[in-house]
Amino acid sequence: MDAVTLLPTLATVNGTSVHTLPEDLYIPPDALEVLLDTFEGPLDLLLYLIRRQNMDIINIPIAQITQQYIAYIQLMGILNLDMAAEYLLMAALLAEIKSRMLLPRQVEDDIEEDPRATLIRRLQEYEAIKNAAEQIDALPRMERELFSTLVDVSALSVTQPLPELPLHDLLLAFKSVLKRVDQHSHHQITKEPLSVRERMSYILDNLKAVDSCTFPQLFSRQEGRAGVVVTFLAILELGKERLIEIIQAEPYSELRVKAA
Amino acid sequence: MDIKHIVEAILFAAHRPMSCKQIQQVFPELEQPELTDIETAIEAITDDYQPRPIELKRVASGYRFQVKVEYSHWVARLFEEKPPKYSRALMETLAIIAYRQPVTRGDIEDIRGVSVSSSIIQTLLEREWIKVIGQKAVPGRPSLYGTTKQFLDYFNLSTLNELPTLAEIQQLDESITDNPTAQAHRENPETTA
Amino acid sequence: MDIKHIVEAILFAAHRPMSCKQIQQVFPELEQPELTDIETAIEAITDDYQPRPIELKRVASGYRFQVKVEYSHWVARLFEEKPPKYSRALMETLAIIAYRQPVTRGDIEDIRGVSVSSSIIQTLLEREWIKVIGQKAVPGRPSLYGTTKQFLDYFNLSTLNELPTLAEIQQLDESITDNPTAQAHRENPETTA
Repeated sequence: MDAVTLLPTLATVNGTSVHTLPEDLYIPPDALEVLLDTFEGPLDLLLYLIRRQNMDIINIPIAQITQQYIAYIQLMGILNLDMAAEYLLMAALLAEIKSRMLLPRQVEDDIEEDPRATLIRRLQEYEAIKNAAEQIDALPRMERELFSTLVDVSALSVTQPLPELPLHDLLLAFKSVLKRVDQHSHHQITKEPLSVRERMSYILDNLKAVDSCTFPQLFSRQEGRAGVVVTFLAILELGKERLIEIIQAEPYSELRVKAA
Repeated sequence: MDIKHIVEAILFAAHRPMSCKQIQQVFPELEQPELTDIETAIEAITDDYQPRPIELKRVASGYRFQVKVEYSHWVARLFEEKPPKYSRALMETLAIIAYRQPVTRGDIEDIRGVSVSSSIIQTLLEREWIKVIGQKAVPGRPSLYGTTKQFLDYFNLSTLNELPTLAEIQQLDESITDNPTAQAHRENPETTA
Repeated sequence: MDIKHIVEAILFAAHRPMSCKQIQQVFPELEQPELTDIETAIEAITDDYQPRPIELKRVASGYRFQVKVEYSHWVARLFEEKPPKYSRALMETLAIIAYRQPVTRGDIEDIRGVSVSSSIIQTLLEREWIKVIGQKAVPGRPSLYGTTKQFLDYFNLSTLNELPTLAEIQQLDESITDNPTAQAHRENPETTA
C-alpha cells in the first residue's frame, strides 16, 4: 500500500477527497505501476478484481465490485493514464446493474435479460478465451521450441525443364520481323525455297570438317533430279554470298569446293 | 529403390510439411506408389527416428522433420535472433479467431471488450495465421476471419481439435442475487443465458 | 543429455555447415564438451546414417547433412520451377536463322534492326536448335549459324521445307493456332505449359 499512500488524493468519491483506501477496496500495490498496460480492457480488469479476491464469477457481489472498479477508474484518472472509453462504459454499466438490483424485483413479467447475467456471461467467455490464449502461447512453437531440420540439397543435380516454344509463336515472331523489314528496310528477305537454305547449311556444315571436297561429292544420286537441282542452287547461292570458294586448279581439272 | 528411402529423402529435402498426396506427386508419373504405401513408409520412418533427436511430426499441412522439443534449449542458441514475442492482445485475438471462427472484427471486440487494432489483424494476416474466409451478410459486409493450416503448423498442431480445450461457460442461475451465500448451493434448471 | 544427440540436433537445425569448433560454441559455456568428444560424436552419427538416404558430409566449412546424390532423380521434381518463357528477341533470332541460314550474327542484326545479345545465341546453341556451320570469309571471320536436326525434331518437321513459306506467314492469323496449348498460353499469360 506504500505506493498508494504517497498520493495526495486517491480518489474523489461523492465530492469528498479520499486519502486512505476504504477497507474493502482491494488494490494490490503491484497493480498500480502497470495499471492500464497490464489490463487488456474493462473485462480483464474486472476479472482481475474478482480473481484476486477469490470470488466466484457466477456470484459476484455487484455492489462491492462496482465500488472497487470505480475506485480503480478514478485512480487511473488521477494517475493521468490514458483510459479507453470502454473502461468508462463498463463503469456506467456496473452502476446501472447495481441500481437495478436495489429496485424491487418484478417477477416473471421481466422479459428483459438480467443485465448481470449478460455481464457474467461476457466475463466467463472472456476468461475462457484469455486462458486459452495463454495456453496457446505456451504451446511449443516454431522458432522458439521447435526447429525444422535443414538438409542440404545443393549436391543434387536438378535439371530445370526448358521453356516450351510452340511453332506458332515462332512463326508469329518471324511475321513481325517481316513486317518491320517491309516497312523500312533496304534489306530484302528473298523468297528462296527453304530447301535451298537448308541445303546451304548442310553443305557448309560438311565442308567444316574437310579442307575441301570435289564438286560431284556434294551431290547424291539417290536424291534424284530434284535433289540435284536443290544442291546446285545451294552451291550457287553459297558462292554468291561468298560462303564457299569453287576452285579449278587448271583448265579441265576437277572442280573443288571449300569453305571460304 | 526402396519407397521408404525415397519418401524419407523427399521429406528431408522438401523444407516444408508434405502431405502424402504431395509426396506421391514428387514421384515420376508412371512410378507413383499408392497413398497407402506412402503412409506405411511414413509410419516406418517415424519409428526409425524414435531414438534420435529429430522426429517426423504430423502437422496440419503434412509431415515434417523437426528437432525434438527437449533439444530446443541447445538448438535455440544457434540463432542470435530472439524468437518473436506476441502481445496478449494479439494472442487473445488469435484465440478468439481460432475458437470462434468465422468471426468478424466486431465479434472479437465484443468478446474482448476493447477495440482491436488494425495492426494486430494485419500481423496475423501477414504471418498467414488467419485469412479472410468470407463476408458477413450485414451492413458494411465485414470480413469473416478464420485460421489457416500455417497457424496449426506453426503451433505444432495437425487439427483445430488439438487446441487446448476451452473452459465451458457455466449456465447461469436465473434468480441470482447480490447475496453469494444464499445462492451458493441452489440448483435451478430454468436458466437464462 | 547425450552429447551425440545434441550434436545431431544442432547439425540438423543449423542452416549452414558447422565446424567442430562452432558446434562446441553452441553449448553453454560451462557445459562445452571437448573438441575430441564432438569429433567422436560426428563419427558415430556419420555411421548411424549410413543406411539412410541422407548423409553427414564434411565440406570446406564444416559438417552438414545432405540428401545422398543417388536420390537426385527422385527429389528433383520438388525443385522444378515453372519453365521460363522465351523472349520475343530469341524467337525472332531463331526464326531468322531458320529462314535465312546460313547467317552471321551481323546478318541477324541487320534484319532485326537491333543488336542480338550473346546470351540469345548461347541459349539457342545450348538448346541445340542452332549450330555453327562455318565462318564467313570477311574480316573477323564471324560464325555462320544454321538450324539443327534437333530443331526439326522439336518442331516435328522432317525438313525445313515443311516450315510455312514467307507468303504463308504473311497470311498467318494471329488468332489461329496450330497447337491448343499455345492458345491457352496466350489467353492466360499466368499459366505455363
